[in-house]
Amino acid sequence: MTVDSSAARKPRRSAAGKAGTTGTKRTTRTTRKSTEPELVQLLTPEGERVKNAEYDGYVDGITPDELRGLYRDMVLTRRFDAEATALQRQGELGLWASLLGQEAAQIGSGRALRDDDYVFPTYREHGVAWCRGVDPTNLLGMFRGVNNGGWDPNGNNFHLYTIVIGSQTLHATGYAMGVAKDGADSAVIAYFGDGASSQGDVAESFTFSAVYNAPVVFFCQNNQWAISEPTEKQSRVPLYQRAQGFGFPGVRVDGNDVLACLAVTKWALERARNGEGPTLVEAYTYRMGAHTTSDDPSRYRGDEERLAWEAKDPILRLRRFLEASNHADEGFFAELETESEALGRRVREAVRAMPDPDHFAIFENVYADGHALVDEERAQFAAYQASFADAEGGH
Amino acid sequence: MTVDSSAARKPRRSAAGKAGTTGTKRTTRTTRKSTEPELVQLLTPEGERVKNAEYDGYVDGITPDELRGLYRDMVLTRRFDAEATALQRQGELGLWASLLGQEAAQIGSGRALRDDDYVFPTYREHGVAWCRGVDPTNLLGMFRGVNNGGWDPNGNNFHLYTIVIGSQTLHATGYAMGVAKDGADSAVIAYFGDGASSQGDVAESFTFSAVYNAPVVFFCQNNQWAISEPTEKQSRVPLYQRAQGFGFPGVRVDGNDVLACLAVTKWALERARNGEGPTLVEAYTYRMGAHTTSDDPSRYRGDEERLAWEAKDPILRLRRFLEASNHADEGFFAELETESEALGRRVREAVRAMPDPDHFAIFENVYADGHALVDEERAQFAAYQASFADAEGGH
Amino acid sequence: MAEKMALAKAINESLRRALETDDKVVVMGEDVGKLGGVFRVTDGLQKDFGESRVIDTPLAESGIVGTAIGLALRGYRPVVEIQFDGFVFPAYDQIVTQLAKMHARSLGKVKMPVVIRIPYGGGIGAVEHHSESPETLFAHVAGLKVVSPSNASDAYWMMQQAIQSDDPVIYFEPKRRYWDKGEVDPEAIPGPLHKAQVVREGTDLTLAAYGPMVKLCQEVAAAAAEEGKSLEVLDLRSVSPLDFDSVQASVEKTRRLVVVHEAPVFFGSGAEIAARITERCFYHLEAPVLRVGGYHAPYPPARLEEEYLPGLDRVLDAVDRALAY
Amino acid sequence: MAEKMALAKAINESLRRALETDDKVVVMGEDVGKLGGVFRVTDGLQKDFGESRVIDTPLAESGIVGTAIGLALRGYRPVVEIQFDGFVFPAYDQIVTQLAKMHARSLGKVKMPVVIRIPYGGGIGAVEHHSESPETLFAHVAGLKVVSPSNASDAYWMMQQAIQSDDPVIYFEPKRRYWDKGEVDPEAIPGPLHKAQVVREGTDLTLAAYGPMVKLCQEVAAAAAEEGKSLEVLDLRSVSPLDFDSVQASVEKTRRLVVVHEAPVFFGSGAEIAARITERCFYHLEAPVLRVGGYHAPYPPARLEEEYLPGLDRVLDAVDRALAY
Ligand SMILES: Cc1ncc(C[n+]2csc(CCOP(=O)(O)OP(=O)(O)O)c2C)c(N)n1
Ligand SMILES: Cc1ncc(C[n+]2csc(CCOP(=O)(O)OP(=O)(O)O)c2C)c(N)n1
Ligand SMILES: [Mg+2]
Ligand SMILES: [Mg+2]
Repeated sequence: MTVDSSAARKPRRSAAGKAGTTGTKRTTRTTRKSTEPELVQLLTPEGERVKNAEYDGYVDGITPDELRGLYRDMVLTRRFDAEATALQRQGELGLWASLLGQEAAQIGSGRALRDDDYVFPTYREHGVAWCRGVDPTNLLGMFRGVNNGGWDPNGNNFHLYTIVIGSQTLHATGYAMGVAKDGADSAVIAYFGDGASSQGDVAESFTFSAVYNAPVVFFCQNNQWAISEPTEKQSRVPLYQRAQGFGFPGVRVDGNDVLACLAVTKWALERARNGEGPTLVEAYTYRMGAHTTSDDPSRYRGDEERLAWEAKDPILRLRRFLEASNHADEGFFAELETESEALGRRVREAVRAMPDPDHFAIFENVYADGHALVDEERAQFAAYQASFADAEGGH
Repeated sequence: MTVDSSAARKPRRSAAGKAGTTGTKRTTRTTRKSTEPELVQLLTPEGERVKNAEYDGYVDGITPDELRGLYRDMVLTRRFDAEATALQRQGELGLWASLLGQEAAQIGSGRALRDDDYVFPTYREHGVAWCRGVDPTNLLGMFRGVNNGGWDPNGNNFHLYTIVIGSQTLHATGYAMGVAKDGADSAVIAYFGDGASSQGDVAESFTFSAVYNAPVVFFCQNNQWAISEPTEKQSRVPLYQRAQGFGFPGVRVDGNDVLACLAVTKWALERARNGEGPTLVEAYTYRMGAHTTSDDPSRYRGDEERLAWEAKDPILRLRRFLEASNHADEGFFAELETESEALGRRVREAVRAMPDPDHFAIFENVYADGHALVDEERAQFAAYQASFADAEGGH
Repeated sequence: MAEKMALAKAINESLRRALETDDKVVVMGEDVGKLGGVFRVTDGLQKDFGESRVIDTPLAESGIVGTAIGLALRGYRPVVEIQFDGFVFPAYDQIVTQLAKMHARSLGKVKMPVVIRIPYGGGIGAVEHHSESPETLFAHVAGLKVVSPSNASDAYWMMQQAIQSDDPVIYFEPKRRYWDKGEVDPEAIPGPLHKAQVVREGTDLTLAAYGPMVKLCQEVAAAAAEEGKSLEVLDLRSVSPLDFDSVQASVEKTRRLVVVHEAPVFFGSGAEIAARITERCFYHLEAPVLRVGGYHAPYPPARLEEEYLPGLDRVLDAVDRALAY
Repeated sequence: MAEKMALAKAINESLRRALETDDKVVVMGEDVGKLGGVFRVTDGLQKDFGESRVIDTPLAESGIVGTAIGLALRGYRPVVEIQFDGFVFPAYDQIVTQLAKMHARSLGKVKMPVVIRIPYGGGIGAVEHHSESPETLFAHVAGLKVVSPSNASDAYWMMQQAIQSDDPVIYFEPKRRYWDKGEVDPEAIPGPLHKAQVVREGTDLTLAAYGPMVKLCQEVAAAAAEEGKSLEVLDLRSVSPLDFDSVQASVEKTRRLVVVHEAPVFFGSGAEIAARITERCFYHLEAPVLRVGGYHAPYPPARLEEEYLPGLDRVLDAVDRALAY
């Protein structure tokens, strides 16, 4: 009974051991007053590279070029995000969910993916979208109110944003079951938040993925807050520990450390590809801004916390490393600044130029194969619209 | 962040330590081909009392009288259950869900409870109902089709049977939150099955109970099957491990060992009363019969398994112990046999005498405060019924 | 070559055909494998198509539907079984918010060819939650199609069509008719999935029903015929879309309409049919559209279901009332 | 002593009064504590009544409603907030299968005094899932009561009554009217919770609506008055039960009825009202009951909601059509 099915496979490396290690180390944590459990960190907030026997292998070969690439991704993502926030203030968007502070978690995990992998995001994965090559202006349609997600999920293997909390973890699991059925060695990654960890759907996705040994990585960005609720309202133990009771490993990574996020995600993806099933990654990070532009965090949290986290800023940290290791010079940063401004401009212009949808779009795509009532209502709507045209024409 | 809130309290004994120990031992299990993890056992299948430093204290003071009481409970429960199965075959019941094989899990846990504790059962907890003093014939109404659960939940602090899998674990959690609010030291116990462990509601009940540190015991009877599906279809690791990732201890107990079930449940209830929050108990047992009288287990499982489990029969085991320890003599067993037959007879007669509900019961209790439409429909129904009476009267 | 078979068997044969002809079709649900489902509708399928095509799932309906959505996104065509009507609600969120809206949300970029099979309705003496008729709760939701066959041939063909549809289809199986036999011709050319069918012609009044109530309406029509009343019986077959054209055509002829379903009358299908047909046939109707269905009460325990469910007398009573106008 | 306040504030005051007068009342939901809810409806309550009366819950709607049921079983009277209409579905199973049926299941032994507050409806330019009107999906379910206030005074009093009710009440809050001000007199004696109110008298046609559409109907009536048409406006206030008597009384006078709601017309409240009123007033109606509501399509993105939602012109158009009969 209840044999670990993953154990029946031949893991390339002892992922199981890793789970065990992590687990063993952590379980004692649930039982004593701990401040913060350990997390995988490869870059300190000061930008120093620290050794990690388990995960170094995943980033050892990284080139200065790639490092600068990660930096560039984070900077441009933040720039894009800031522009979107500004556009919301200007009334061009109805709402914006900023990723400020979560750039490393998103770029690190996003850059760990292969093209054939598939991403199931929440509504905040602008950085991951960036890594997938989704045109950032495409992300804005739903926040402007012109559509509910305008891109083709299969264009970049990046699913639509999912607003209802947790639902996408099951879609990711099902997709991963399909990948396994197809005999492909692609992997799937499902993003969700600390708040989402409480949803029944997320637990069910853990169960299904474990039972079917589906090649899926659950990437939880614990940004400490679910709107106004701190993570303690969702769990009294660290979230990465949730996985173990479902039969797969969980690991906590410094979510503000892009290298660590890259490494840990690569490890988890490798497990998926090797038939070792699901992994939970908890990226320990911080939502530096408001939940969305509608939110007022001053009602529920003080400044000290944000200030403490600003010292751990993901971008600053990599910059320090790049500078200290001479992997980037002033020219690089200056050029990036220019590129960044250009991106901001492009996004601004694209949003302003975004046309309102045609009224008849209401009736489009409700069904793939049509529906008599939709046809009837569309016709009535057309007649009704035409009656105004007539009335106006009459003048 | 994510400080273990239970650690902030003063546990009477180191429940935390227990969780830790169990957890530490088990985690390695998820990573190697294990056959079966250890379980808490106080009585071997052969009826030998084995020492257990952790749990002996909960049954040390048990008297021969109480031991015979447990035996009697199990025998009478099994007798009642057999009678119900027979009544179904005779057409007196529409359906019956037998607890055959699960007597120890139910009597052991049921007898651990205090009167002021509250029970949330599934549809199979006939043994627990027995311990609560619910008249067994009351359990039969819903299976006969005369009501959906005829007893007053507050009469014996035994909630109605819940058929939709998992739902009651949340009710138990909410009830326990209320107990804590009231400052009472009662505890709540929620029963569910191995299959139920997959339901999102059960995971949510783990989350809520942990976050609010609610005084609730989750008692999972892992009877190896959810209708035709073996437990591996629900989890690839032992179910008791599920708890740890939610921040509370889980323990596996020999579900066919009534003493062990009694001891472990007492421990868990004590934790609840002491403000240490929830505990998961997995009673490892076996559904010796069909899922319900509608089921045909020969389609999905062989006889060998059942035979193996028969050797571990919960009643036989305690009988061996009682006999070996001279705690019960022939007279006791003979008397019990007579009592048992009398119970069977009483149940049979009570069921046969159970009146069909009044037709107007359809409209009763839909609302506590009434509803205009129900009144209207009741009146129409009355007029319609009367029209037949008139028609008949006309002859 | 037509063959006589039970309605449940017709669905089984239809699933078998779909599994044979399209290797993207998968069947999934609780106990659908070795057991063949609690009603044996998937009997033998796992044996013949293997565990990766006919999948026993964990006991979690939201998980079943949610992963089916994911499989559909990967190009599969899942046919999901919900074991009983009353157990679909844990999956309701995934159905109405994800499954129903994904095609529109993606502006048509992704398709959701998912069939959700739900044995529904009462009349089998079951315990609570095993006899409900929740079709209203799906028909109101745009993006879903809702159908219910009344006989073996429709059960077979409508399942074929549901699986072929690129839209999610909630396929309500009239469980109390599972054992009713009828001719099934696997070489026939079926009519459109969402078209109603006149199953008995008549002139005085139209009885409209679907699923389990069609047979009852035929019995009612037969009984009424003995009293010299000519009732037309319409098998609606589809609840969303509803084939109002066929109802209208019939009502323009008979001028009277009674709608029968097991679901509660209040906010039931009969309401939508009455409202729309009254609008379409305002000058044709000699009587208000009458509805016969369940009461505004939870489905009662088995020994009361005969009183709760529409039966011959209650429908005849409504017919008489409609004819009395 | 009446005071003018916004509708949201009226609910806040009503909750405050309930928390003050009955220590079994608890308020629970996501972000209801420090934040005071995303609409500030629970603003200040946690501060004044503490974390054990005003409870921030984990992010899990089924858990929220399921534990509220447990609390009710323990004698509490939970008032649950669902953050937005589109997020109620994860709790749907607990609502329809447990909350709605517990009283009947227990033969009246246990009561379920649970209020579920749902800010609903569109018109605020929100993203997906934040503008839905799912009242049909609750009204069809026996055991639930469904209400929706249209103004501050009703918001205050109907919340008092909902909390006092021993039945579960789904309390739909017209979110786009949250900021509309009206007189609230905490010493008034309110009418019954489930009774409709004539908010404007008229003779030519009845407009029936609830929640956010009442104000629109009043505007329509004003516009129609300028064209010499006298419309009566009925604020239904309760969707289950529906006050058919009041609708009937009005229709017997005006002989024409148009029902307006934001929810899709197909299987919407208008269907039930049309069906039943047509039956009750068959010989009174000069025109079929017409319905104005959402289309059979997912609630559209914000820039299309004006076209999707019933507006002045669309309702006037229906009025004209009804009057043309
Ligand atoms: C089912 C559901 N309930 C409530 C909401 C409202 N809501 C939107 S985001 C959010 C908090 C999410 O927190 P978390 O999962 O930590 O993600 P984050 O926003 O921090 O990235 C809530 C409650 C929702 N979208 N879906
Ligand atoms: C939500 C829901 N889905 C499906 C069912 C049908 N069903 C009844 S019992 C059962 C198996 C339950 O297995 P388990 O939890 O192990 O309990 P056991 O019957 O073994 O005691 C199933 C699938 C149900 N009652 N509720
Ligand atoms: Mg968060
Ligand atoms: Mg079981």
